[in-house]
Amino acid sequence: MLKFILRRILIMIPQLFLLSVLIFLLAKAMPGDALTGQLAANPKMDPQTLEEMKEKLGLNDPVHIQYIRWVKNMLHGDLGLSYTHQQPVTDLLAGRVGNTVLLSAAILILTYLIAIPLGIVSGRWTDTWADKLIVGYSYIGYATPLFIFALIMLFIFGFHLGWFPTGGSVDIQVEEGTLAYYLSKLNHLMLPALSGALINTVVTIQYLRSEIIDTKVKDFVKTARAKGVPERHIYWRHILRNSFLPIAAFLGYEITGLIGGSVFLESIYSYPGLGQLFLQSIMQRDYSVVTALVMISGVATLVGTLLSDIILSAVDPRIRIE
Amino acid sequence: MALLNVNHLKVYYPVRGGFFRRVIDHVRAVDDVSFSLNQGETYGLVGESGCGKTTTGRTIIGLIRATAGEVLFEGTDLTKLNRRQFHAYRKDIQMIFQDPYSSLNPRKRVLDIVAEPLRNFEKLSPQEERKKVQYVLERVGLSAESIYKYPHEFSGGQRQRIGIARALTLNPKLIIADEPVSALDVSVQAQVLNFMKDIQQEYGLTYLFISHDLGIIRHMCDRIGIMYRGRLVEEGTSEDIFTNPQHIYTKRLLSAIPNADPRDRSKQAALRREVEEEYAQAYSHYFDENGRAYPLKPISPTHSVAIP
Amino acid sequence: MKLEANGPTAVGTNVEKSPSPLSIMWRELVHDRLALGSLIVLTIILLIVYGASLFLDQEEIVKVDFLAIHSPPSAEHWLGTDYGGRDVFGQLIIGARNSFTIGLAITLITGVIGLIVGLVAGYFGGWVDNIIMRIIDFILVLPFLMLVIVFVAIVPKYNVLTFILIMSAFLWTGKARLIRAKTLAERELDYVSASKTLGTPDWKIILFQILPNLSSIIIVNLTLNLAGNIGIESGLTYLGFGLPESTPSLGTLVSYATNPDVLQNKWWVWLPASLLILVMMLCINFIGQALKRAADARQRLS
Amino acid sequence: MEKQPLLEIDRLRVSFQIDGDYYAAVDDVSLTIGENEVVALVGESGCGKSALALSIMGLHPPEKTKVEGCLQFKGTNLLSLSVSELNRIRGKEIGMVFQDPLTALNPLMTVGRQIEESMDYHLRLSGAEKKKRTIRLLERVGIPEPEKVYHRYPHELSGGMRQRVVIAIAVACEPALLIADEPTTALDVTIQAQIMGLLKELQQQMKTSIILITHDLGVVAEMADRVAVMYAGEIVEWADVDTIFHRPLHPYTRSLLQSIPSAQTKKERLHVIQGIVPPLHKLPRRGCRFQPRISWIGADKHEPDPKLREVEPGHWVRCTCYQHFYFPDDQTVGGVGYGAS
Repeated sequence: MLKFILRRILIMIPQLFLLSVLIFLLAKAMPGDALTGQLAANPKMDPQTLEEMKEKLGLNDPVHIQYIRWVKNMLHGDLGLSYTHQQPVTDLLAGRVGNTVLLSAAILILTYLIAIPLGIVSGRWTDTWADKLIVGYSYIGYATPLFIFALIMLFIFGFHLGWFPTGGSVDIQVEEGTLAYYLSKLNHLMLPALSGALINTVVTIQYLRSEIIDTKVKDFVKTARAKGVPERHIYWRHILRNSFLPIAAFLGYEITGLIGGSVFLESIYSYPGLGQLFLQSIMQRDYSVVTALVMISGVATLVGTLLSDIILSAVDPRIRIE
Repeated sequence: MALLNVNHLKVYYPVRGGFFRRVIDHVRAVDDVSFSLNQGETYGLVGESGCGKTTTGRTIIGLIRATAGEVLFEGTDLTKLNRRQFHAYRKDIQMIFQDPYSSLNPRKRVLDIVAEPLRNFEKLSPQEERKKVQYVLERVGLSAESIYKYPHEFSGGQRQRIGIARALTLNPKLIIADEPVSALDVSVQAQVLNFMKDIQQEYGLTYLFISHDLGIIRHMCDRIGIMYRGRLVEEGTSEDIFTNPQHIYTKRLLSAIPNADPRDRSKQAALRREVEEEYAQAYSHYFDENGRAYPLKPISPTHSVAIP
Repeated sequence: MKLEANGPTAVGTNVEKSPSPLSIMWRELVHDRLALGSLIVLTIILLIVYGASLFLDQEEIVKVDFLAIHSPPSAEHWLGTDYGGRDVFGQLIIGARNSFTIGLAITLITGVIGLIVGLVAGYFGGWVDNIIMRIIDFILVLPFLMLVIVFVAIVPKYNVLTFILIMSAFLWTGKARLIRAKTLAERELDYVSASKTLGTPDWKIILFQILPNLSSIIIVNLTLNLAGNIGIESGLTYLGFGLPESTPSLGTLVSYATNPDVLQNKWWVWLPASLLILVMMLCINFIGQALKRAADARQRLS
Repeated sequence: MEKQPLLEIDRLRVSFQIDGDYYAAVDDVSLTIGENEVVALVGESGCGKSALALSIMGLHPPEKTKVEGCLQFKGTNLLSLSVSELNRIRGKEIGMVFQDPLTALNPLMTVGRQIEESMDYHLRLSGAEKKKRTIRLLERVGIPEPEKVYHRYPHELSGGMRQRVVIAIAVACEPALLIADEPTTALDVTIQAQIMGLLKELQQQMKTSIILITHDLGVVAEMADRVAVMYAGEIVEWADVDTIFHRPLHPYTRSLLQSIPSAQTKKERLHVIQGIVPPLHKLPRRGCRFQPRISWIGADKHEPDPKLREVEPGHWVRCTCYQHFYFPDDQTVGGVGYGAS
């Protein structure tokens, strides 16, 4: 098991390296560098000083030296300076990351809270009206683009019915740490999280349903019935446990989807998280922030796939041996 | 001279292990196998799953690359040929596959399936091609109008005959039959086996017949090689093997076959017990310290056994 | 019958040909009421969109008219006008045409790349496959949406073609992986071994033996992908990183809804485009799902 | 039968739904299985032997299958029981061994747990007792190092070992009846010999009866006390094993025996049964079902509505055609005469 994880991490290293090279090259290709921030603060800098500063910052060094320095800084938590906000990118992200993590976690939890019961009902009682309803929902959900669904949700529940706030992550009036503060946070979270989850969940429903349908005709289920195991235990111990395998394996890959989804959701619901920051930064050409965000997302995705494989190896004894 | 000589054939697969997945060992799928086939005879390769009999057959026909050794077909070493040179020998060596379902492309009509070798080797007009295909199909007992049908419209036995028709179109000299009837029901098995015997006589075919079923092997083969873990442990005429088995593995295999007469039950059980006892006692006599069988040694002009 | 069939000329005319699997798929599709309905609706939409766009002048539509800002639907402007007084209906038609065409282009490009790469990797295996799979695995773990946005933002001469190329650069991988997996499975079947022993060259085996067996999977996958690509394109355009402004898309109209006032009070600007995207994607998906079921049924038959 | 019947199958009919209509895969089958005997059901694929076995265990999906008739087991009709009542018998009184030992075991559960599971619902045992019994059971089915294997997963065992585990599951509660559905088909011949020996041994030790389902006449010859030969959903011949092999009467039984190559004796030519077993929905429902495959026997030699009749004590044969049956001399092979499509 430990060996498996270690090997899996080993495989990740070249991917991580390639990712960093790609992003570094992108950063180089972006108009503007570490000096752009300084320039913005002090537009009247003469070319002489500019050249000196370039030299000092190592911008005239060969590319690979710059790359190594960039990686080193990153490892020390130095992601550069945001020129629009005039503060270190790390600090800027720290203020936002909580919201995105909260939103993503909420979506993830809701996704499974919806998918598991619906998938089970639909897979166990196929061709009933409940199944047809669930399948219908999953087809429609699969076809609906997230941003359209989120907009319509905002239009109906935010503006039209006024049940939920239409932007932000918390009311400004409430004091931090109070119960009202947390309730307000929850209130702001509900609509984006639900919109994300209702669309995100359908793939899991479809997977779970088809897995259950495949598993319930397997021979080992017949063996269990031949043992006299009652139906509910057959489902729980034999069918569902086996059907959850691919779902568990997908858990990590969900992160990729959540990153993409957060860009849309945070933009539509004006939810102050990393996704929104990413869009703002790219429009304001604040490239040090952009680079940092892409790198973080890339690492998060890699960690997600790693997590997937570890979870799978933990639940499936057949993989442990490999 | 023999039609086919297989000399010291080896097919090894690397086994990777350890933390860096380095090659730590080899699976010896075929481990120094030598035998020869004479024109017009049927040679049986027998053994249990994983013994290397199928790999041997597929290596001879070039589907698997040999690690070492030679496959001499009419004196030419096929393992040394490149693809282009091998092409000339494709006509002479054909194969009948085990699974009549997967060996016929479900998206092709019978005409296209049977004409495939013709299109690779002969330039025929569509008319000639169709005539030839219909002729071969009739030879295997299928009606001429089958040519526009798809494989799924035929039963297992009929599909296997389509496969045989395809192998026959180029008038091959050697046919490698890899478990040709094991996917078929018993009543259909007989049909295909009889048919294979008939065409052998008619065309003077040579068969390499690969099977795990000793009953079928006895019925079909003139000479037999018994394989175990990639090596031949015994070789001889059908008579040698079935009436005078020498190697402990051959004895074990033969004693394991269910006896078709219920009256011989206790006799068979006693024989099995006896062989198992001998197997337990004499194992080290028949296999070296690595569990490998020894090289074959002739004990009569036709009969060889792997003993030290 | 039998006598006739023996004569070479009689064959083929007399014998009823078995339906090809693709025509079976088509028949299944037509028998599925929801899918047939979707097909009809989609055809009508596409006919209207492509037909009408022939008569519409794009220049005329994108011209700003300050006298008619945000006017509600009327006889003159069927779906009202936007903040620049431009006709929403006209933009809807042009946008739908652009979105669909671009979605289709991306689907076809990625389809061709995915097919070639997948077939080659799956059939030949070995180190070729190893290298290709490493590349695919790497691209699959990249944060796709963010990278596309970054590319769109930094590419110097940005136009529709670059957009299509950027999208295709990321989106071929899924298809390549699917085709590779299926090719790998097909390659293990004995009909491929048989073709090899019959002296058929590799390229012929790939094109004429394996490919036909993948056709239904490819069709299903391309159909579902077409819907997905239209969704991604309009989504990116909505965020402002899709089609350049000179080429309006359905996403452009939806993006006006980022203004809360438009979202809340000027429904005619963004809602029709949203619904049109939804309807098109639903139709394509229903067709795709029906094809998927048809492909499965065929497998159960044979 | 002198023995007290353990299971009495009476006019059993099992029908499957195909395109909305029901077709009988097992048609009017009556059989008795006595205490401690081995009854073999033999036939080619599609003859209904597996469908029969699954219906005894109640394992057909109820929404697509119709099971009619009576299955009297120790005085209760199994078909009249609810699922929970049936669960008290399945695993305890009747055990089942499946064909493919790899798919018959849950890949995510340890071997020990899977065997213990069959005790969970039938025996009142503590965890420690169950474990002890399981390890003893593993030992009994011939698994070396049972304490280690107890903690193993199925994929870590060889095919033969897996089949021993499947057998251990089936006999965990010492059932009165064991149904073995092609228990050796997926195994190599040397392993097959071992598994046959094991089943025989367990039958004698536990005083269990076995219903053995197989297409392999060799296995039948070695294992069975009585044999039912099935063709197209019906029993065509039913007698003790010696009679079936030495004095078979029904044309199908005789043809089958003639068509199998034997390792013991060499035949020059194998008998070929013409034609194919028709698919379920194309079975003739009237008259002798084997008639199309022995076309040289005139239609007048068959009964219009063939019944299984006792032609001598304990020997039952269906249809009168057996009285007129002979093997044709010219077994035309090659050419068009070879089995029409």
